[in-house]
Amino acid sequence: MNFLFIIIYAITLIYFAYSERVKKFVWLLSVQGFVLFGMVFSSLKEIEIFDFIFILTETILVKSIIVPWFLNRVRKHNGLKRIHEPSIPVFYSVIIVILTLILSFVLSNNILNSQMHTQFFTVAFASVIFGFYFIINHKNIFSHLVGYLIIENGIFMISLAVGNTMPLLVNLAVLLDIVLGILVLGVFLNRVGNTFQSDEINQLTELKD
Amino acid sequence: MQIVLIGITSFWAIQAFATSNLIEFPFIYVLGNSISLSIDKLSAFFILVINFTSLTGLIYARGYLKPYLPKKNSTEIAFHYFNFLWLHISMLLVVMIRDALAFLIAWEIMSLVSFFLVIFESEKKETVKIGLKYLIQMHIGVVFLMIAFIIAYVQTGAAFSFDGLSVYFTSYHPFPLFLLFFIGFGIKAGFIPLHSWLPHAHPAAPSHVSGVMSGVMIKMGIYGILRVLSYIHTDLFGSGLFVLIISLVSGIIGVSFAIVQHDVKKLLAYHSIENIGIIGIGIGLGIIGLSQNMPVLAVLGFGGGILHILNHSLFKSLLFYTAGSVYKQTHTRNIEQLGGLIKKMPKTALFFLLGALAISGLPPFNGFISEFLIYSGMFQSLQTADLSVDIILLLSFSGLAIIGGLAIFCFTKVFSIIFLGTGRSDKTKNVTEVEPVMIVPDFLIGFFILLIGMGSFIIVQPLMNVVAIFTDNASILSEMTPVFNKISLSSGIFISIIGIIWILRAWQQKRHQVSVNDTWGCGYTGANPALHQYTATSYADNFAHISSKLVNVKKEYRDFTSDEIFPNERSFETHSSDIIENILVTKPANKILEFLNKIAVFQTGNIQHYLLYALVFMIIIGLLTYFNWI
Amino acid sequence: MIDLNKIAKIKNNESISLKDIAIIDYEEFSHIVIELLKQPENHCLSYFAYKSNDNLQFIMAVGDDKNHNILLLSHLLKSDEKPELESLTKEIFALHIFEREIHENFGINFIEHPWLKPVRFANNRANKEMQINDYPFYSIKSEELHEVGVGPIHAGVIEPGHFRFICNGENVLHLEIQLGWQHRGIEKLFLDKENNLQRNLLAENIAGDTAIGHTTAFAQTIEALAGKQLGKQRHIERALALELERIAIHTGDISALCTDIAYHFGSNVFGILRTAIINFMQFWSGNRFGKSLIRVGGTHLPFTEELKVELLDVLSKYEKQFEEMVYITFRLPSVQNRFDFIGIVSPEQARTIGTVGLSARMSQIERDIRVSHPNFAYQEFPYETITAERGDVFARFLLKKKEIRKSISWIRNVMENYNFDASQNEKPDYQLKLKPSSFAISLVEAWRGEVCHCAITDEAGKLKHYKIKDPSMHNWKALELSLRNVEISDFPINNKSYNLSYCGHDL
Amino acid sequence: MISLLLILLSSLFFVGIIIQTKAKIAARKMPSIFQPLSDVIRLFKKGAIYSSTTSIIFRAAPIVYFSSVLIAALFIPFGGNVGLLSFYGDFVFFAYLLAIGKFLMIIAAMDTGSGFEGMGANREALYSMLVEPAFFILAGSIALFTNNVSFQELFSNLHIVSSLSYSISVASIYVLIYIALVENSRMPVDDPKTHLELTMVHEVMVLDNSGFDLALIHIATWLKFAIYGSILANFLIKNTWSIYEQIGVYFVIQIAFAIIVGILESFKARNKMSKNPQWIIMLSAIAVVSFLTALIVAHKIILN
Repeated sequence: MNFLFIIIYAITLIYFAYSERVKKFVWLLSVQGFVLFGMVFSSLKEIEIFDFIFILTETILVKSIIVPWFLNRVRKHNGLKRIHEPSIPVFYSVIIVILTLILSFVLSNNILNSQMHTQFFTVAFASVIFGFYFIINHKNIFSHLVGYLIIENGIFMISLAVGNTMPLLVNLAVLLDIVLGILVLGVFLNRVGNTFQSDEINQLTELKD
Repeated sequence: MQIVLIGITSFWAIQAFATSNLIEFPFIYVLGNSISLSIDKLSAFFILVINFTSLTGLIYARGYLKPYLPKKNSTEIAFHYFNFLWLHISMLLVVMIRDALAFLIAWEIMSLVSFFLVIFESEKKETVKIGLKYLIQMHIGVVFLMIAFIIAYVQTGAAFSFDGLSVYFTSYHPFPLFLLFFIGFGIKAGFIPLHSWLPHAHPAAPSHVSGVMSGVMIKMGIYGILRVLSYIHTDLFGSGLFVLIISLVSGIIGVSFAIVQHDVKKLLAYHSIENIGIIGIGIGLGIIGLSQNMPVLAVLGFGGGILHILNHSLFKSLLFYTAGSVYKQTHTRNIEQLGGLIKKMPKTALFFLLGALAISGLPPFNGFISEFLIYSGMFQSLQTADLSVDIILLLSFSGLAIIGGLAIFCFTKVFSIIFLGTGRSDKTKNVTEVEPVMIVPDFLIGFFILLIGMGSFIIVQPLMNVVAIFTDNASILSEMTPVFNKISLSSGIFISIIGIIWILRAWQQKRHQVSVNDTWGCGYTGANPALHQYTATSYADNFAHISSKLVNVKKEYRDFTSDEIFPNERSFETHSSDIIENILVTKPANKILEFLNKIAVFQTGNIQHYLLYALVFMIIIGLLTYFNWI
Repeated sequence: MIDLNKIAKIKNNESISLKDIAIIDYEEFSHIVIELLKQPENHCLSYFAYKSNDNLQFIMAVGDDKNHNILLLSHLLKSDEKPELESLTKEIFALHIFEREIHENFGINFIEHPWLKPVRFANNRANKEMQINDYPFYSIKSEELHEVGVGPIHAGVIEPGHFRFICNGENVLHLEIQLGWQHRGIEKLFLDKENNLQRNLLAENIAGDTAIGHTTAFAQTIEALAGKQLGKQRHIERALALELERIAIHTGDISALCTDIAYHFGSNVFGILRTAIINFMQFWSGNRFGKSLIRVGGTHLPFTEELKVELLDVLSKYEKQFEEMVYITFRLPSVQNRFDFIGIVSPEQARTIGTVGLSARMSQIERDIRVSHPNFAYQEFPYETITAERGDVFARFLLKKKEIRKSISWIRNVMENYNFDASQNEKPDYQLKLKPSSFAISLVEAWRGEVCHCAITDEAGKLKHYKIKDPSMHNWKALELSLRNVEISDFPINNKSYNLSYCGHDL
Repeated sequence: MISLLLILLSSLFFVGIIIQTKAKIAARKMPSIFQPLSDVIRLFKKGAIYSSTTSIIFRAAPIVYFSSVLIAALFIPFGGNVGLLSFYGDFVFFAYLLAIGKFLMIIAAMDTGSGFEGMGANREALYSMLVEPAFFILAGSIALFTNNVSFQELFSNLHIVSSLSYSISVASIYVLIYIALVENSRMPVDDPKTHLELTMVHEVMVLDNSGFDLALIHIATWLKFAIYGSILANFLIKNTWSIYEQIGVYFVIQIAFAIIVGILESFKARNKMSKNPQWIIMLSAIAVVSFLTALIVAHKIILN
């Protein structure tokens, strides 16, 4: 069952490389949140009520509802462009994400540790690498935020892989990380929204060929 | 003279195929050492390929050189034929000699005479420059080969010959030496990034020479690599992976560069790189198959690669000959100025189409058979391979599929721009079909293309013989016989259905009115039809756009400014440059030139002099090494 | 500073005696025109020449959008003078089409005109040797570019026009549009026909999709020349018909745009919605395009309270479905992908070439006759201009939607605040006596933009010259500009987003 | 034999169903399901006009194209029945056979010397080149899964055992449907209904074909659809079923496929032309994911 979610997650990464619409980014992040929930849920050996609630809040509530909702608010509030054109053409991004996935799958095959759920490494590595690539590839701060969240999702999966039971502390840290990151960047975006937006429009008209 | 040579060597080669033994006899005595010619199956295969293409080249040259006869004096023409003969001889020697020194000499002769062949039109300064560039790069290759042989000799003390290599390879890790050999031979073969001479030399040379050079001479590099490989039996994986990756890169980049060319012969030259890539993919997979103990992959990989050597020699020489015919009649290699030639040169056009279909790897022609072998090898090995090989296979067959697709893209472009539609310039006005002597080789080659394509089962046995040099399980190839029979059957049905429908249509159209009218142009009657056709640049632009990072097409064009409501006059031109050549050759060469400029003593301001210095330097090194070990 | 007192000023739908239009010499004329048109609130409404006693009289109408005035300027070219004038186009690009038209019809050579090419190959053109196939297309010197010629016969039901693209692969470097395949000599027919009913029918057929716009302009011009004051209700009816036409055509355009991007669902639903509106027009006037509704001096088909009930019903049904569909369509990523940032015309460019109507408003230019030169209906029930920002296909797509909404709310406003009176029932009057030696102008904001009709009478009160200007005259250039550096496959959506008139241009 | 018959049969109504679906969604009156068929019959009764610019290529292309598709249909197996021609690696032959038909069609379009047809040819060449890897990767992942390299064996050994194999099937079907759409020049790459030459791909390529030739091209298009539909059906049909069940399911799948195509074409706008390459390469990317999954299933990638 786990593998199913891993594969869906891999496909979301491909779609990330493929899309240029900001709305789609947010939507994909939300999907990833649900997928992560599925992963955690199906890998849990015995479900404790506390764990369950925690997972529910972290994945479903935070990752797939609150964060996307917040991002959408930021997007609308700042009247961001609908399209963030990446600096590397999408065609190449798709190829790069394929190669990343292959690399990441092969790497996790080579991690021989019975203590760890190496299955999660497959997409976790890919997610982290792709997140960095995503940030490099986009000029827009909002998209950097999205890239950052992709990396966070990767780290979340690594934390899943490391612990046999729920590593509460690690998750808590991850959760805090997200909240902090969002807050800082969200405030930043809201502040600079107006000046930043006019710049970006100019930039985009120039980019258009 | 040449015919006799062809006769004798072909006889030997066929004999070599027929008997299981190695044919060996003394050839020449150098400094007291007897150097013998030895023909095994691999040599025999190459001899046949060399002989066939040289024969067709010779016939073609009769027609092609005619316009030059009044311009050149008889000595020059004689010299040209002399060189052509010696190119042939030297190639034959290369595949027959095992002794390293003699081999290198034959190799040198081959480079030298081909240099003279390339600069046939030496009145053009550019041609001489290209020729020198070619010669220099060949010498760099020789240096690598020499070093490799010397290392093997010094380390083991065995014979200074190919046979001596086996001793080295059993006792040392083979990869470093293989790498040296690969670079040495790879320059000849034109693997990317060692290819930079190739796209210049082929267009500069007369077409029969380009046909022979591209058809067989660059295969001497492959021969060398195969020969060296036949002595390596351990630790092959690294070498195989290396060959495979270089080949994939050569294939994809070669064909990508080909797409953006306007010069038909340069385009074909880049296709040679692509096809060397396909051959290399086969060989690389073969090596990996050997190292991983996967007989199917090894046999089908080597089989496909080696068969593709033959196939490529066939269709590439055909393409060069037909392109040469077009050049001869129109005096331009720039395809943007051509168009509509199929009505004026129907035979040439159809043979070019045959070559184009074959090189694109389409059934029922020969290119498909070799690619099919490689594909089957890959797909059949998927299950048995381990993870890393599976990933390699994944990359290889995707790469091969992309190469195939791009080749189709490129040849639809080049064929339709040259031969279809209406003429794009005055150069196509008074064109006629070439004389029969230039068509004869096309018929010969076309016959073999169809023979291999439709009757592929006949090549199984000979191919098995050659592959047996590399692996013990060559008999796996015989399992392909029923498959090849099915392919022939399918192709047969395919062609007969085409025939049936053609007859049906003729019958149907006899009963209804068939008329001829202008191409639909939205009812606009004032248009100039030549202007409204797609151009080669436009056709390639689609691809050049997505591969902009790779092919580097530069536009010489001023965009309309936003306040330029009523546009001013302007012109548009594109140039593509070879990025790899820029990085590896042009830029360092410029750096060196800058450096040399600073050394006032040598500064003559003439590039030829620098090249000469380099040449002298290389000869000195050669001599030094020679005297060292004797 | 120029002296504006010298210049004759009138309001929209007014007439003026010809002698009140001062004839000034060309140098001064050029000076004033350039000064005037450099200010953003002014734009040229019409500029034409006509034969007056062997001399050539030129009249230019400049709209002062801020002060709601129309300025009239005139100059004269004597028959013995050399037919040569200094071109104004090199200063004011928007005049290019008028000068080209004059050049074509009268053989006047406009010196240093950057683009002096035939406009429509009129039958009465000066140079009859120039055939339509000889149009001098712009070309770029290269053997690597190809040209694509589209039209005059198009697939689908489109009027004839020839589009010449210079392309590098998929990319269009330059587009040139050659029209004139459809020239019918309408302006001359106006003079030939003595009867105002005949003229009225002609006006309905200037451009089939702007029947109401052109007929209104015609009726107002004739009424102005005759000095006839119409009842309030007639004005409101005409405005109502105009807005309904706008809604219908815009909905049709949105549907057609959906078709062009292969969004069949949207295409069908909007197509159905358009039918509801034009069916109401049929219910009202007996014709789906509102032909026969507008007549000189009155109408046979007054708007009634019953029609009001019906209209409100149609509109509320329409609005509900429209809003639902708009919500789906405009948010659909694949639709946005196709329309965003394609075919951008910057505000500067739009202003330079003098776009009008929707094509001006798409790039922030507030040019709207309903606001700048309102007739009675729009004075009574004011209309606010809406603009879009980006000047791309999406902006035009969006603007159509917004204008539909705005028109609906304007109609509702009228319906709520105006009681239609059946007793106010002026019948058409085709025998109106026109003032002699007068000039009249009428501007109407049709769905495509301003329609301008000008008429001049001779001493006997007969029509001497009739000049029609369809908004497309200005806007075709905008289409050319939007295609620069755009993929050729995006041409259809660009073309459709403007939906310019061929026959309105060709006349 | 049976598979050929089924393909021929389903090709007759396939396009009809797509059109009906679209008409239904548009709340329009539906044309008869055999409307395309009668259109083609009408074409067969007509003469032809050839452009004076064209050569033999233009006359040969429709025939080669049709024949290539027809031969390709011979490779498709059905349930437990082998395709008429079946051998090791026949799908390579299949792909390249379709390619030769396409090659001829492309150069035939260029043969007319028309800017429109050049445009269509150029686009078709690029897109079909880009879609090739997706097909091979997909075939590779199924070959890896089943250790077989002919159409027949690919499907007969395709056992759906775990959730993972389900996901391979789902990904494969997804990719295959879209490959079929690209190959047949349907949405979202091409819009077959548009009347605008400038945005067409396939339709504009055959602008100058008429009569017999055009009829052949139409039939070839139907056949191609039916072939891909058959491949899809083979994914889902189990060998253990009786022949009647198999045939029943086969037609259900064919009809479902046609309806899916109709729905896709109704509710989505087509791609911007310049976005097509990246959209097509994404199919390859998804195929790679299915290859990686196959590696996991085959225990090549060992994870815990």
